[in-house]
Amino acid sequence: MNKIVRRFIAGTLTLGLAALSITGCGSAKNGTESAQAGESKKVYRTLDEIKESGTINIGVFSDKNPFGYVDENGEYQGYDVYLAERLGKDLGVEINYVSTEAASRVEYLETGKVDIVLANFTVTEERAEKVDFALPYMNVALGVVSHDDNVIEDLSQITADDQVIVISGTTAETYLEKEYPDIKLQKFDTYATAKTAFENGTGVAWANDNTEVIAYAKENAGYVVGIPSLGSQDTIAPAVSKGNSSLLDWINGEIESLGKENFFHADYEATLIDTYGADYEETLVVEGGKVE
Amino acid sequence: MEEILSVQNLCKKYDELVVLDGIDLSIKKGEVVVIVGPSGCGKSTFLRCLNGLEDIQDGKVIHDGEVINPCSGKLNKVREKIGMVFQSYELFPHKTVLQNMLLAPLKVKKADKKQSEKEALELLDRVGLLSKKNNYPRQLSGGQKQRVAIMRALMMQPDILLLDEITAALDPEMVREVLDVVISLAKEGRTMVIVTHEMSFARAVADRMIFFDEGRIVEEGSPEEFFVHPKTERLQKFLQSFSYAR
Amino acid sequence: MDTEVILSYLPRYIEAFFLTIRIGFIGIGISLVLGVIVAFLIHFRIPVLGKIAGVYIELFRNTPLLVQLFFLYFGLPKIGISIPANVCGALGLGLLGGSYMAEGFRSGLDSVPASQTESALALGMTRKQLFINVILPEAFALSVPATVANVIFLLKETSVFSAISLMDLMFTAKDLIGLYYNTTEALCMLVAFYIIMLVPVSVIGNIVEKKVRFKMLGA
Amino acid sequence: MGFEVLFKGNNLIRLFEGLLAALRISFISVIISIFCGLIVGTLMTQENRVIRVITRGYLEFIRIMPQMVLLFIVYFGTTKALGINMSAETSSIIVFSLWGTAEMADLVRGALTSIPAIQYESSYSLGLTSAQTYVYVIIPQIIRRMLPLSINLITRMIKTTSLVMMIGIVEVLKVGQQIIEANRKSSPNAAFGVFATIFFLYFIVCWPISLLSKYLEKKWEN
Repeated sequence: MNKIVRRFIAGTLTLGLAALSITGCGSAKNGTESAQAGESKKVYRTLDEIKESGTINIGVFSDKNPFGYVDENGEYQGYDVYLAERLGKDLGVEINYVSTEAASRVEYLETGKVDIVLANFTVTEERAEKVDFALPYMNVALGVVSHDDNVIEDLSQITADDQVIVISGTTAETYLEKEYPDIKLQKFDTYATAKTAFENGTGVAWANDNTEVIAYAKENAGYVVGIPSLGSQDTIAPAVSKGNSSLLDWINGEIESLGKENFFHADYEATLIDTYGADYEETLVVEGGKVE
Repeated sequence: MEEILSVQNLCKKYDELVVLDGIDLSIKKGEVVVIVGPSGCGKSTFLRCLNGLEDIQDGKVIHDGEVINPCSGKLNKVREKIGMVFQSYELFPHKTVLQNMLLAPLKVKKADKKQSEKEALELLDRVGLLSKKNNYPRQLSGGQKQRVAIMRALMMQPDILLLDEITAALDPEMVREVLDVVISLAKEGRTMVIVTHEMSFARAVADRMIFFDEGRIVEEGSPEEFFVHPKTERLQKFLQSFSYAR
Repeated sequence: MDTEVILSYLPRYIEAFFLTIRIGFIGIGISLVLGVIVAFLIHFRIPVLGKIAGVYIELFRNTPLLVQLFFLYFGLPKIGISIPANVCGALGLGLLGGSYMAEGFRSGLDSVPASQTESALALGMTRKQLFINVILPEAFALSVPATVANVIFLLKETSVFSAISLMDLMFTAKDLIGLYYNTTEALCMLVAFYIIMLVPVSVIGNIVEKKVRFKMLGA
Repeated sequence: MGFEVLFKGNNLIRLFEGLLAALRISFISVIISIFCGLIVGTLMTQENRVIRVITRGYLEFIRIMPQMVLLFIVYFGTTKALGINMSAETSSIIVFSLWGTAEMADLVRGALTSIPAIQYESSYSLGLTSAQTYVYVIIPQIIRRMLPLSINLITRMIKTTSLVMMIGIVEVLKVGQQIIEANRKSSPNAAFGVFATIFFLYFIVCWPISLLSKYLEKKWEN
């Protein structure tokens, strides 16, 4: 019998070791949170430090067309990147793009590995606790597209065993999790897989930014945007590390001055127009950080 | 002849099991001592205590004025002077015969490569295995491997050579090849302590015979006394177990 | 480390835990059956089937599960076969696992000493009796350590299930972090649930290894 | 079917660059793992119980811990806790080396225990120290047995490097997703062509490696 006991001890030993690591990584995080709040240990780079260093690290998506993606020549393109290029030019520094994932956006800021995140980052209260959002530069509302033989015009139509397809880390997911927790969601981590699953009919509907679903219905026959706009208007804004006020203020000033030259409309026309068409320009673009 | 190795009141125990119960033995330079006895009498363990492969619970083994202590760091220095060849004739499988021979002299004695190589080739020639110098152990027979193992031990010019039942795992015709080598070493005046079951060989090569039983030396003597007029009854019974009559 | 957050995440982790276990062990079951068959085909060099088994092993050992799952879940419907995500996950795991288990069993079969086979034949046993009573048990005993390592490896491979929308442990953590950014809590719970899932497997694996080795080989 | 996307611009080159990133991390990590694995594996066979329990605990811990968590701890955790700002590639090499060392140590332990005690004893009785015994007699023998298995470790490592996209490294799978996304409108079904190519790329890299390990296994089997 003592063999079993010894084995059990070895097992609990590993548990102990692992628990050690948890408290280890736990304390590491707590350490910084309290420090962050106490401003004692600065993780981020201030505006001047960025200028001195000559380069700015900007976290963007590399696989979210048309907001942040990489074209066939390996260049970063998209609505977010267009703004990033301008911020870099006005700051007079080189831009170093960092490819981020939805789940790592905040970690990058909390460790100062990027200075700004421009990755289709929807403003929510939870996220505002972790990072500081600058003025918004785009509106986003949700939409739901469904097959034309079973058009979903109201979320109440969705029965218990129906599934709604969403992409993990998007505003649609956050909204449905909070407002309609009992709707069963089928979550995918990329646009391509979500789209293919929807076409294969594994979900009755697909909830995403309304611009996405409208563009999708326009390009593909057999699909109708039953719900063109869902829930309140959310906004997308640049984010910086918590407490990095020097950089935050500069960005806000920059967004306001860009508003005067109608920059964001130009950005829309340069990057989004061929996907979403002209008639969405007004509803989508937030010019100069002012939301109507 | 001057004493080269002295064993004083050697005791060896595995927890409660007593394997060697107070052995006293003195070995002279150039002497060939052969140890025989029933299996499990502790003769092989005794040999392994001499070069520190086994730790000892009591008593001392003194070589060249130095006490052999298995836990001391300098053990490998002692082992340079006490060579040993085992029953399973395992050579280093990933090295050729010649490399097997040269490893210890070059790495331990830091000897000159050319000189050691010349010596190795001489030794191999002596046992008729010169042609096999670049072969791998797997290409050799048991008897050939054992002869190389003996020569490998000799490369270190040990003061004493311990042979632990080196023919036990060999086919009959190979036993002859190996024992002829040992006899030639004895003629040269090599000091050797040999544990074996080959009685006729023991009689031919030994200067002194020792009979071990249940961890003690029961009888000791020259080959004639030992084989022709055994004194103790236990030795007589042991010797009879080797003769057959219809 | 905010316990209120942990409590709110708990139900999702528990659900994901059972999904991972359920699909994981079905997949492992498939991989065991497949592994034995493939190892048998290769070891005894059955014509044609043996070759196909060899290709199968090389194909599935040298490509990532994520890509295999992609074709199973998204490719097949394009040619009319649509499989629900959990079946697809178990099948993908089974196919990948089968190639690893086959390698483990094959090395087990190879290391059964020839003397065992000869002595059994010498006793007049037929080839079938020989295989079932001598070779299989001994090969199984020899391959237990590899099999245990494969089980742990496969349970961790479930972390690619997010590609086909299966809410396994890893996807739950990534999803929660993406939503609320409580990274510490999400990751620590992920580690805790992996421990609860894998430590027993490792401990039981060691016990089985010791028991089987002792019973079979007496050493 | 989506293959045409690959020939636009330097997509194909980017895929190869992504593959190169994955290979570089795997190869460096494997070399470190072989070296450290030998040491940790040897420690695992020492009589000293404390060393054995620690190394055993390390092995179980790394085997159970999901690699993504390790990546987060090493890449983000170290900056938060100690203020060190490590590059993504260094962090991933550290994590994959930690994992590789654990797997390698287990292989070494298995190989060491299968070497008959006589090899150690005949080496000691020739006067070689235990260090010399390990370096000249034991390790050369287990290397022959271990190298094929450690080569298998390379293929397993290459296949799991896709995780590093979580800390910003653009490897082959990430490049694939970028290409699919970038051509979302122009070729909606690009995913199949791209994933088929990635499937092929992984295969032509990993298959020869596993063939090499089988060849070595046969050659040194005697």
